[in-house]
Amino acid sequence: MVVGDVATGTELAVVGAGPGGYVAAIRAAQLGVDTTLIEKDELGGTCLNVGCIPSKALIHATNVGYEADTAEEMGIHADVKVDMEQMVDWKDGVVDQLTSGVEKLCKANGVNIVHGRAEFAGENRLRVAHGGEGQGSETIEFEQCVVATGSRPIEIPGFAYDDDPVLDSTQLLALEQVPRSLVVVGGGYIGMELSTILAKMGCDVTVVEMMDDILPGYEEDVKRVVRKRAEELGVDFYFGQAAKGWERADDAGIVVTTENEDGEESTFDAEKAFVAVGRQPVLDTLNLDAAGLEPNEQGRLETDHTGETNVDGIFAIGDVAPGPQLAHKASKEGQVVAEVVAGEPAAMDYQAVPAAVFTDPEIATVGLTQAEAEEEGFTPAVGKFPFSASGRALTTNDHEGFVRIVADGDSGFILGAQIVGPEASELIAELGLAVEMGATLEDIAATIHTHPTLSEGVMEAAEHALGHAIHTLNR
Amino acid sequence: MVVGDVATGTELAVVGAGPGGYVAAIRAAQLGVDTTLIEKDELGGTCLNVGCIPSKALIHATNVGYEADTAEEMGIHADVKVDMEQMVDWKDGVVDQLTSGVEKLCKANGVNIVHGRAEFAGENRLRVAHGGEGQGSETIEFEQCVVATGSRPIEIPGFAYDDDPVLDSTQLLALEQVPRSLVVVGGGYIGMELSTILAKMGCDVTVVEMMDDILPGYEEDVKRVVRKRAEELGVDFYFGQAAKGWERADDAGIVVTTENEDGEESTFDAEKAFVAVGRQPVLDTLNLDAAGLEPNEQGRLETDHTGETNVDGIFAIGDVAPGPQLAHKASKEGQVVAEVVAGEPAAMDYQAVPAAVFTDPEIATVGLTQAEAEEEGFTPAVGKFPFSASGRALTTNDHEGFVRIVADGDSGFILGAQIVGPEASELIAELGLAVEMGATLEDIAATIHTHPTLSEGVMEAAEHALGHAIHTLNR
Amino acid sequence: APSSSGRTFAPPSVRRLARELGVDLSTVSGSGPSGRVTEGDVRQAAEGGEREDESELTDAVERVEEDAEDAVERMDEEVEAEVPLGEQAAEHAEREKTLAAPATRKLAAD
Ligand SMILES: Cc1cc2nc3c(=O)[nH]c(=O)nc-3n(C[C@H](O)[C@H](O)[C@H](O)COP(=O)(O)OP(=O)(O)OC[C@H]3O[C@@H](n4cnc5c(N)ncnc54)[C@H](O)[C@@H]3O)c2cc1C
Ligand SMILES: Cc1cc2nc3c(=O)[nH]c(=O)nc-3n(C[C@H](O)[C@H](O)[C@H](O)COP(=O)(O)OP(=O)(O)OC[C@H]3O[C@@H](n4cnc5c(N)ncnc54)[C@H](O)[C@@H]3O)c2cc1C
Repeated sequence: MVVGDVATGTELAVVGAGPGGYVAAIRAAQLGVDTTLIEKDELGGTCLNVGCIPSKALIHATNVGYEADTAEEMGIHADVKVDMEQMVDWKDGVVDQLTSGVEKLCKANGVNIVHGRAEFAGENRLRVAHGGEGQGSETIEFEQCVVATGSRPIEIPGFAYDDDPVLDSTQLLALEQVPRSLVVVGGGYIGMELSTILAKMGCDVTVVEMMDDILPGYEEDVKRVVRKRAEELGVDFYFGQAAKGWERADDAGIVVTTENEDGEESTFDAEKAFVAVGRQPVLDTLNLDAAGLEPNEQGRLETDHTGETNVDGIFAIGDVAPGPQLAHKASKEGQVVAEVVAGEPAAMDYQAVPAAVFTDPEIATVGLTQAEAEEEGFTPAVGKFPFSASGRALTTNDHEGFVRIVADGDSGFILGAQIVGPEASELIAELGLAVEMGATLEDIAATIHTHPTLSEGVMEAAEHALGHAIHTLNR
Repeated sequence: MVVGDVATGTELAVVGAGPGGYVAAIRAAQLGVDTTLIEKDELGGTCLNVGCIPSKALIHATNVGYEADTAEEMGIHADVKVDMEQMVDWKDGVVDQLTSGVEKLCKANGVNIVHGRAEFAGENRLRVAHGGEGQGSETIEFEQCVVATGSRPIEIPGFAYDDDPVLDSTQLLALEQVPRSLVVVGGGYIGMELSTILAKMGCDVTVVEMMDDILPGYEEDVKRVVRKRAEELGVDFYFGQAAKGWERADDAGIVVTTENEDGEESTFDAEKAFVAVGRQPVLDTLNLDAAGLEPNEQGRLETDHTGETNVDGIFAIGDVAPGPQLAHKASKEGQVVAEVVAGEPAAMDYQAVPAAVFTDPEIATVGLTQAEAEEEGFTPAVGKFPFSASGRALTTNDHEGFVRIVADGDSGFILGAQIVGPEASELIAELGLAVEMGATLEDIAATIHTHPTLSEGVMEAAEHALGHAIHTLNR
Repeated sequence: APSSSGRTFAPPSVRRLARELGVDLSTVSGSGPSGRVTEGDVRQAAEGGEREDESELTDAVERVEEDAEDAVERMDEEVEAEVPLGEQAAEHAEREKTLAAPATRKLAAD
């Protein structure tokens, strides 16, 4: 590599090493593209370091304790103590293992990793400021570039994350002690996932949400199952409440003030506040102008079906691109743009992006809901199977929720599915494949499913849509 | 109904209400066939009463306690006590709920249930002896008949199940106290599932097996994962040992004697012995002669692709028919014969019967292994993904095992899969659909899988077979 | 062909093949169950002709026959192959014929 005025050259520069960027880089390198991956923090991005992985680690560990603690009925008598510091240490170990794994994979595939913060210095040029003192900077000239700089938590007025008792998700996932009480601002999936485990750890959780329900975008009967379980865990919900501000109270706690539509204020006492009102794309630090790029109204970079922006040879993927802010969507886009860059006939032609919420119970969805199918002009056939009729669910003493399959009534093609219940996040995989394959209700119904498993519920829901379920009544 | 000399008539008589028989009866009734279901014991058969369901209930409950007890690393400190009596009571409740559910489903679909023991009294006639004193008997004349009488544990010479310390699986699943120590005769799936949980409950388990390994039929690398975990749990294995007999010891325990190939004897002390050497079809009590039926050498009734025996209008399904002795295979056959009886163009045309073993970790397989694919003339492409590279598996601190996919190297069609690891029994569902659909490696690789889930491992294994896995090295 | 809603139903591998061969999927009429577009439909469309309404099964059989021919050719070249390739191809044929989705097999049975 040459330093100084002369720029380093690379065929492909990938900015950001989250699940979008590192996957794009690995795939491109596999296809023989000379690839440079630039990351200002840790490899793995939000997802591995402060998102999907740490949250799921804490959720799992908490559940192991909670389930044993509440299993008297099954003959399990457990006296459970949670050592949050130890749990967080373990979680950090899991994260380290995965991020160092990503580094090894990048290297083994021949990806050139550059540590530093990148910004555009032209249509074919990035300037990278290396981290650490006196590390200087370098210029990287690229033929093509992938912007994969991800997102950060949105801050709302009156709640600055650098104030100690106000936490964003990153800070919450690093707490070394369970707070006595917590006000959670926002009932989206991140707020709900973390509220649920804090409540299980004994924290007194209050969720204040501006909308009139949790989990916007999910259907009422799906949400109800999760909301009910959360309430049983002691979570209090206040809807139609916009958070306005907070101040310290006498007892070292805080008081959070909210306002409803009519301008009436309410106050909530707690030890800390956790704000989870969404995430915004990270594009402001990239000097986009220099490359001729401009974010759209949602602050994202518009892309075509190959992931390319309006500037030739510059692609955008993951949380900075349109679409759901999900790790697997970022990774898929990463693979597609890598193949496009390598000259393969790839495109974003997937039918559906599945999504999971790791609440108790889990939610997982893929493709269309019944209402969406109707909007698209289908006459949907819908089949449902409640886990209360599942032998496997009964043997795990966890049988709330259901599998619902939405298909085209004429052709039988599976259009989508909604699952709320145990292992929903794993069960959705079969339905994701079904949607992509153009499988029909009959294909799923005719496929033998192992007994006793929760996945039999998928088969039963398909049979129900066809009018011949065995383990539920067909009406 | 008419009693006395005149026989009751029915279009379809189903003998045995296990997962084969009750499913056949419900489906036939749904299709408008006048159906009578005859059962001598409880509805639900082996599976619901003393098989799949009770075993999985105890496995789950035990795991809840065991996982919490061994989660210090994750910051969970639990002091766990198992109340086996309470666990068995709870399990009995689950069974009751399911069997009464089956009764409701039968009735709601219009199935006529007859309680009693049936035997053939001609080609179109059954005699049913009602249970209980003075209940008499009745004759049922049928147009078509389904034999679904299932199986019972094989007894080996020297180990009679009515001797107190010698248990079959039914007796083991009803124990109200964890034995101090147990000799398990047989390392098949039932022996291994139950050995594992007893070891977790603190019982000192010794498995003696005539063959040279556990779980006949599974591949070496699959078995190794389970055997290793069992050994870590303290299970001792002795292979090449045929059980010969037992006698009482001084200390209220017993001594089991085994013999190896060379005729050398060994002895094993324990509180009880559990014999799990396989199950034999129940056909001897049916007076098959009267209908012109005869079991084959394996003691089963041969059937054609519609499930029909060599006697017109008499079908056999489930454990009395050829093929794997599995509940879902029985149910599938039940559905098919019901449709055939109703005049539909149904047939046993499935590509593969998945199977799961609920050991720690679980095993699940579907379709062909690599060796089987080679035998069938394919040049297989094989992809593997170890759970140690799965983010989701790491977040659950349970990352032993792998997903393996076997495909046709030329066309990419998925031929089979072997999974050993967490949730294997659920993960296999997607691959079962893939095998049935004629999906290719590329179809699975191109389907977006939710992050972070174990099911991503299925996608990665497909990518690995294609030579472009992201999270493992492609070699 | 697209459904009433404008969607085309085809497995990912078939969609990719369409891109590779420059075929616009929305103009291809599917011969699979309920009109699912198959690999054969796309290849046919690429060769110019609109595909007749054949079943996916016929398709698989065609492919298999091609395979078998290939195999025979290969066999001519490698006479000393340990496993007779013709036999292999025949087994392939058997398998491929049945490598049709449950709904397809049902169609075939009807
Ligand atoms: C608590 C939490 C839980 C979540 N759970 C899930 C879940 O269960 N499932 C799921 O699918 N999604 C989940 N998400 C969302 C998921 O993390 C994101 O959708 C995903 O990380 C987006 O990937 P990305 O590659 O687009 O960006 P990111 O993962 O955000 O990575 C972007 C990377 O770019 C780097 N970067 C930014 N600017 C520059 C620059 N100028 N120069 C160099 N590097 C730069 C950043 O440091 C970062 O490493 C969760 C998020 C949070 C916060
Ligand atoms: C401990 C254990 C665990 C198991 N776990 C699993 C598992 O996880 N997954 C799985 O797929 N399989 C499992 N099995 C196997 C599964 O239980 C059997 O394959 C399944 O029950 C077979 O179903 P069937 O309908 O053929 O027969 P059965 O379930 O055996 O039912 C036959 C019924 O017929 C009745 N009957 C018999 N003779 C007569 C007569 N003359 N008149 C009237 N009624 C009669 C019997 O009383 C019985 O109810 C397990 C078995 C055991 C023992």
